[in-house]
Amino acid sequence: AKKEEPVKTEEPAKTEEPAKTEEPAAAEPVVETPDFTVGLVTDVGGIDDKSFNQGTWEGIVRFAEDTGVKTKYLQSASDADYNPNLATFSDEELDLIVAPGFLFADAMSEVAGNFPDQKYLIIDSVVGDRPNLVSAVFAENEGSFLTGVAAALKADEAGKDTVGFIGGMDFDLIQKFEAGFEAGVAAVNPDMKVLIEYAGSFSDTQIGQTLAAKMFDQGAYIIYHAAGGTGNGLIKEAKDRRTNGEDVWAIGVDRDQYADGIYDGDNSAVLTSMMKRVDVAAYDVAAKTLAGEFPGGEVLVYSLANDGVGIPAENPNLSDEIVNTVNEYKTKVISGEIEVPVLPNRLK
Amino acid sequence: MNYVIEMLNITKEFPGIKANDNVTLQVKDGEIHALLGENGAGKSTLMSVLFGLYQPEEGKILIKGKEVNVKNPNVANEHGIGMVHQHFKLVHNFTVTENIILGLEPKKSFGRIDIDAAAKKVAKISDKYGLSVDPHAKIEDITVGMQQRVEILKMLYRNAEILIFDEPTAVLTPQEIRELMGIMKELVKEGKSIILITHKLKEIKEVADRCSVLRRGKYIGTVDVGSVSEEEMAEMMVGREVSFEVEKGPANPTDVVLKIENLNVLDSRKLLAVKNLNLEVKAGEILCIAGIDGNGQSELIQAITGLKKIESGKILFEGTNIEHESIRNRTLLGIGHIPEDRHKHGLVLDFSVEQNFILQNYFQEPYSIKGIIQPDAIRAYSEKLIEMFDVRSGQGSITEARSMSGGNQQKAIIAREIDRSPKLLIAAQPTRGLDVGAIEYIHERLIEERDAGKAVLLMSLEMEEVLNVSDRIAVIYEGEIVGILNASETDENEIGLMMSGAKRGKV
Amino acid sequence: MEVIYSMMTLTLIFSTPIIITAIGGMFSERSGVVNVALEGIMMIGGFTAATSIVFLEKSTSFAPWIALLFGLIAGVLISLVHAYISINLGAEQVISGTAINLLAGGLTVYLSQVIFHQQRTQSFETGFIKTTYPGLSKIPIIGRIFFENIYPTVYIALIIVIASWYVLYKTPFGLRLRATGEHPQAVDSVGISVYKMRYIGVLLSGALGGLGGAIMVLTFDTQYTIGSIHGVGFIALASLIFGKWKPAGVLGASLFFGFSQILSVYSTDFAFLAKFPQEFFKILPYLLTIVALLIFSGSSVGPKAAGEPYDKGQR
Amino acid sequence: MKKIYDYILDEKNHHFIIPAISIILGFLVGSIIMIFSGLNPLDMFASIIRGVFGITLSKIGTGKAIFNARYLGEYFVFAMPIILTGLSVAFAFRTGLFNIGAEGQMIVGSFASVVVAILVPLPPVLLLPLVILAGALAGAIWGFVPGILKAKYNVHEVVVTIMMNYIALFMTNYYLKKLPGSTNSKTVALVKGATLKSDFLSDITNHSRLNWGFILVIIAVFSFWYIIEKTTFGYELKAVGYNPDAAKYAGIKVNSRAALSMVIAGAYAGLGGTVLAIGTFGYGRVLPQAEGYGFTGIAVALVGGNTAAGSLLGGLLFGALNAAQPIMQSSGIPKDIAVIISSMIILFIAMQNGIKMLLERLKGGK
Ligand SMILES: Nc1ncnc2c1ncn2[C@@H]1O[C@H](COP(=O)(O)OP(=O)(O)OP(=O)(O)O)[C@@H](O)[C@H]1O
Ligand SMILES: Nc1ncnc2c1ncn2[C@@H]1O[C@H](COP(=O)(O)OP(=O)(O)OP(=O)(O)O)[C@@H](O)[C@H]1O
Ligand SMILES: [Mg+2]
Ligand SMILES: [Mg+2]
Repeated sequence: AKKEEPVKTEEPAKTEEPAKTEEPAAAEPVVETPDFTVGLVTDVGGIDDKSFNQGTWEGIVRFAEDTGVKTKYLQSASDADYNPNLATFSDEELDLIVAPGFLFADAMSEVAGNFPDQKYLIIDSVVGDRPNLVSAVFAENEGSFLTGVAAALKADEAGKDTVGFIGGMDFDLIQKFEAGFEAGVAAVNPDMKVLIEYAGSFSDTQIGQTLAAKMFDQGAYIIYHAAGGTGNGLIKEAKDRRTNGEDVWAIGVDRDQYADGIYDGDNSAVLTSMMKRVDVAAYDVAAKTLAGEFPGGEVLVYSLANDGVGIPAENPNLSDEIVNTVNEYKTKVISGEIEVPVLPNRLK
Repeated sequence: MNYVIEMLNITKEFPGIKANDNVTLQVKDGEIHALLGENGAGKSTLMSVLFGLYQPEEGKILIKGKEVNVKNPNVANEHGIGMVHQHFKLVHNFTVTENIILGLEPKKSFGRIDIDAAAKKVAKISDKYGLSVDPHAKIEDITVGMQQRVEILKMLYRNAEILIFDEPTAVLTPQEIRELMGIMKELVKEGKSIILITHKLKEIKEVADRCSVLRRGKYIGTVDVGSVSEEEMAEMMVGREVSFEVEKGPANPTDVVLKIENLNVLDSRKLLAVKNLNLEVKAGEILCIAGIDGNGQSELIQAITGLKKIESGKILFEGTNIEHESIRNRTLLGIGHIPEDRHKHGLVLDFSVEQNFILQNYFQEPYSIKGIIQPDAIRAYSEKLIEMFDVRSGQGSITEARSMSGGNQQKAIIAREIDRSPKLLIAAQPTRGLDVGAIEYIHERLIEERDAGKAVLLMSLEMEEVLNVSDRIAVIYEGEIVGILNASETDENEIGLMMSGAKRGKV
Repeated sequence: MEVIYSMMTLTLIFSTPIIITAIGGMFSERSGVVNVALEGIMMIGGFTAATSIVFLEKSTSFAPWIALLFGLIAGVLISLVHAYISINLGAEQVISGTAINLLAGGLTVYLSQVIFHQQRTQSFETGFIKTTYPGLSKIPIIGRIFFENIYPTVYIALIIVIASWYVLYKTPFGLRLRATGEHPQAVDSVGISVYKMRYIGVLLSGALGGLGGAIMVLTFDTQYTIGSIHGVGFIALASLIFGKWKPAGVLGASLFFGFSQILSVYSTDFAFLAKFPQEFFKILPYLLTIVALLIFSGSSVGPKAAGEPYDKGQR
Repeated sequence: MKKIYDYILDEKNHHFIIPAISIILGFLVGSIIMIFSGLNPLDMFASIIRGVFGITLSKIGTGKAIFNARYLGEYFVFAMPIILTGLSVAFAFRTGLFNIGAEGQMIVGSFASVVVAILVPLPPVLLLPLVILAGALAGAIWGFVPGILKAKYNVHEVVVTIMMNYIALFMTNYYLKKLPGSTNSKTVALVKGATLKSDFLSDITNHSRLNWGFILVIIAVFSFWYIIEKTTFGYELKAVGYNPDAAKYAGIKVNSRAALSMVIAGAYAGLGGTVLAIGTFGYGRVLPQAEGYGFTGIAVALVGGNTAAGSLLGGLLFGALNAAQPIMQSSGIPKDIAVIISSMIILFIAMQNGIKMLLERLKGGK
């Protein structure tokens, strides 16, 4: 892991103790502490879920470290908690209330309506018509396009003709990952086969591993997952196979999953990852809010253009050549020369 | 003298009862020693003490002349005592051999059970005593008689020298009983000693050398079987002391209320418990089914009340066949039932007294109206019954039945059944386990019912009760009525002989 | 054909934790103690194994094996609770088991937070690695199924099945255990302690359940989470019943349930299966168990005394 | 003092004392675990007080509003479904059956309510009752299956209900996704008329999700009490539960009563699903896994001594633990301590023979 982490996932202990972060004044000598608190309501995953809850929290914590504001979070024990947790923060009149995940859409809309004076940010979903609510969404298809390009280039290099995709559940958000990946692969090598599978769960590592084993057996050289915890099974399978000298790869999602793929000391079975910078979104909106420029009612799109999605800066398993080519494609997507679809081929 | 077992001055108390009161039992080497006594006389308790299941308050046990503290069954086993329990302790889906070797398994390489060697040994022992048991048969596939032989083999396999049989014939067919007797004789020939618990005089006469008699926990005496008659033994068992005569006038029997024709009923082991039984009970009389426990009387009553399905035959109640009527309908037609086991069937112990009073008619007005329970009506009814039948309890109507004494629990059941004024009142062992006062009271109520023109069917194991309360006595033996006697024209000896199958009378 | 081999191997891998846990449940129920706590025991085992390997993997290459051992021990410890409550206190065994299932979920996540400051254990790197055994994998058919890309834990499961069959049907202990579940009074009357036999039965279920959970986490996952076991303990319970409380039956049922899940993964590859939704395959084990219970209901399978507290005085 | 002591030792009061002792011991064990992991149990109790009443103890004296009615509203929202699953488990217990299937009955109840609300074109006045009825009916059907298998074929209800839980989960997920307008995670929002939502209740509780479901809960609690205590049918159920042999002797159809009691138990749980679906949420949810309402229901019933009022109190107790969870987590207490405490309470109730023995010994020692 000789690479710079974009976010400090390696030191969870620091972020896990909200008691500490609630009193930044004591921890850091900030001269002028603004009276400003950002609150995060997580879903059942919690702030250490290695996924968007954690990412969002990290963005908020980084913002607090930079500015000296206060942070708070509430973890939901079930989806029935979303609404009361958001309302709890609203009662407390926090300055910005953040929630990640489209599952929050209904609760967010309702609570934002009940507390018109509070400011809210929802990540991953568009909730319209609320002047006190910002929606941040991501061009997952664009980021996935780059991983598709990288996968196809790597496969070409190794003389392989098949790659694969494992989705968690088959709905529009995940289909964007699928569509982008497919398009990226096709952009490099239209003849390359892309196997598509859905696990039907975001937490079933057993099925994840089995699907991965099946696809590798069917000739997939690289498998990209957008399946949360289910993806652990893929990474495990790729590690096992690589340990045995088989040449296969996994591509991570949401964060840089390089570290999760480490086997045999320094090697990682994770080729690259599609990073979705929910931390950036949380940070940005918090900064704007602090500055009095809360973009109420807007839908902020995080894409390749503003580095909201993309692959990690460091990709030890990709050659410079491939990284350069990927970057060329990135420029083309940003410039609009390439338009990345949101619908996978099978649904067109 | 050469005694293998000496139980000297044994006293064993249970709460409220001295099950064994200064009992002495001496068993000679190589004899078959019968232990005779009525139900509840203390036979099983005495054997449980010998086998280490109970510790006596007083007295000592000598085995082959040495005093021994039999702390538990393992100690008994070590001293060569084996017991065939009344309820077999066999695992049904195991083979004969597996059951026999359980706990004493012979082993071969790799910790395996040497089942073949065991089976051979079992077969050998079986041959030696002429038991003809197939070592590889499964228990569930063999007859009860064969199962009993497996229990015997189990003792022999453990080299038991002193064998206890607790009522071994209660569950056997006559042929099986005959075979068992033969086996016992064979066993003593081989040098074993046997203690045989039974009520059946015929059996004692056939196999036993000596016989010790218990009555109400007390030791009565030991006799040489060869030198006494069955009548004499019956007299010892029942005793003469007893009997405050119950005040009752002559019966006035009128119409036949219950008529049973060729009834056959199976028991839980699918054996015929009631065989081709015919019986009539008339209004205005108390007919008593007398017999030793396990001769089909329970099944007969369960068949009449609908708790058990019948195999064939007819049960006519006031002329109509009620074979297919539900329990509820039989109750409504006018059958009252004081059940044999008051805790199992008679009461809901977690209910209060008043809730138990309405167990048979809770769904009828005034206790329920349109499906709604009427607490006031129930309370009033309960107060009435408590008053009328003198049911005593801590808090009256709201007392939990569980907390009442046995006698008052029984009174509550009797109150419930009698107050419904049934045309036929079935009372199964209504005084079991009760004190003298309660017994007297219950007897009076039964006679009152009779005098009010009801038919009363009494089932009792108590000789005095049989003689004092009933008008006619139907003696049941092995599921058949072996004689019907007029209570005023018979005596304990005659009944005792019939009950133990030694005599048959007019039916 | 390739596909079939892969499917077979994956079925073995998938079924491994089910087999081991169900065999554990078999020992408990054969002794007369109903054990619906298998799920919870697996969770405790899985958590313990994951935690131990995190701390051990840097210092020894035997870490996965030591972690399995710890998982097994943890399973034994938690099953002690069930044993005490069920055997000594004569409690309703299903209530005790249910409470343990609930407790396991809370305890493992709580301890994760105390130890790792997150709601799951830290990730581990090693776990078990799928291996291909060069010589053996060349054996026709068998080699492809049993020796290619397979976890060594699969062999543990198969050994446990054979060993448990041996123990149950060939040794004095097995005879006594089976007798205890059928007719404890008979066992007591020949001087064997019913309590002792039941303790052994329940603790064995704890050991094997803990092992099953540990294997599950160390083969499929990279850390323990609240979702790591996700109902496999209940599938094991189903296998136990479907397999008629017999080692070979349990093996068959577990493989069948495992295979039904593999089929769901491969369903897209077979035209005749593609019609069925994923949910169909998930429902299958549970539905079949009810059907099996219905079919068995006439005949008496299953230990007769299971679920009944042993009361010395009762005859 | 002596009086209290005697009261505790009196066997008559055990039905009440044993749950009370179990609850105390459960919290005690939880507190000890917290202390051993370096946490202050008092923080947990503060979280519970805040979660239930919205009273923030640390705000006392700061001049800020101490009480917030919304918490109270949300607390009831938490408590309502588990009171209903608690009633479900308790009702079955009354006839001697162990209903582990409240979870599944609840899931199908939710499902049926949502399906009717979405597919049946009726004006609200007619639709809402139908939606509620559908939930109760679906739960009842789900309870009928183990009930009839038990009654007719003597198949053990515990295993069947566990299996039925999983079947309910996967089956309803499949069909929910098939409803018009559903995504893979939820259905369309139900029309307001088909839900229990209430602006009035929400307003008086400071925008909580409190809804008319509480009326259903009250009706359920009352009906439980009424059926068991007041009706002839309830008398029969109790007789069967306490002593099936005596019930048979009294001419009660034991098997049919057992099956019926599972049906009614299922209806309560189904109603719990209805309250959750059309009260708390207002749309149908595709569940990734079971949510544990049924298992909490077991705890509720056990604590409540399988009575109506007891289940109500038990539901309020475990509802408090639920409501406190997010607050605990955010003040650095792992929310799972609540789960540990709940399970310890069940374990202690399971150990009641031990507790009884202990009380006997105390009595003897006196
Ligand atoms: N464990 C016990 N606790 C209390 N009382 C008991 C117990 N066992 C037996 N008794 C009582 O002790 C007395 C003697 O019983 P015991 O079983 O020895 O009689 P028995 O002669 O074997 O009778 P049976 O012919 O019915 O078997 C009876 O009144 C019985 O109710
Ligand atoms: N704990 C007890 N309390 C009250 N009565 C009891 C108790 N145990 C047994 N009895 C009664 O004592 C009588 C005889 O009991 P006992 O145990 O001797 O039975 P048994 O039929 O002789 O059995 P076995 O020969 O198998 O020991 C029965 O009427 C029984 O109901
Ligand atoms: Mg007897
Ligand atoms: Mg006896």
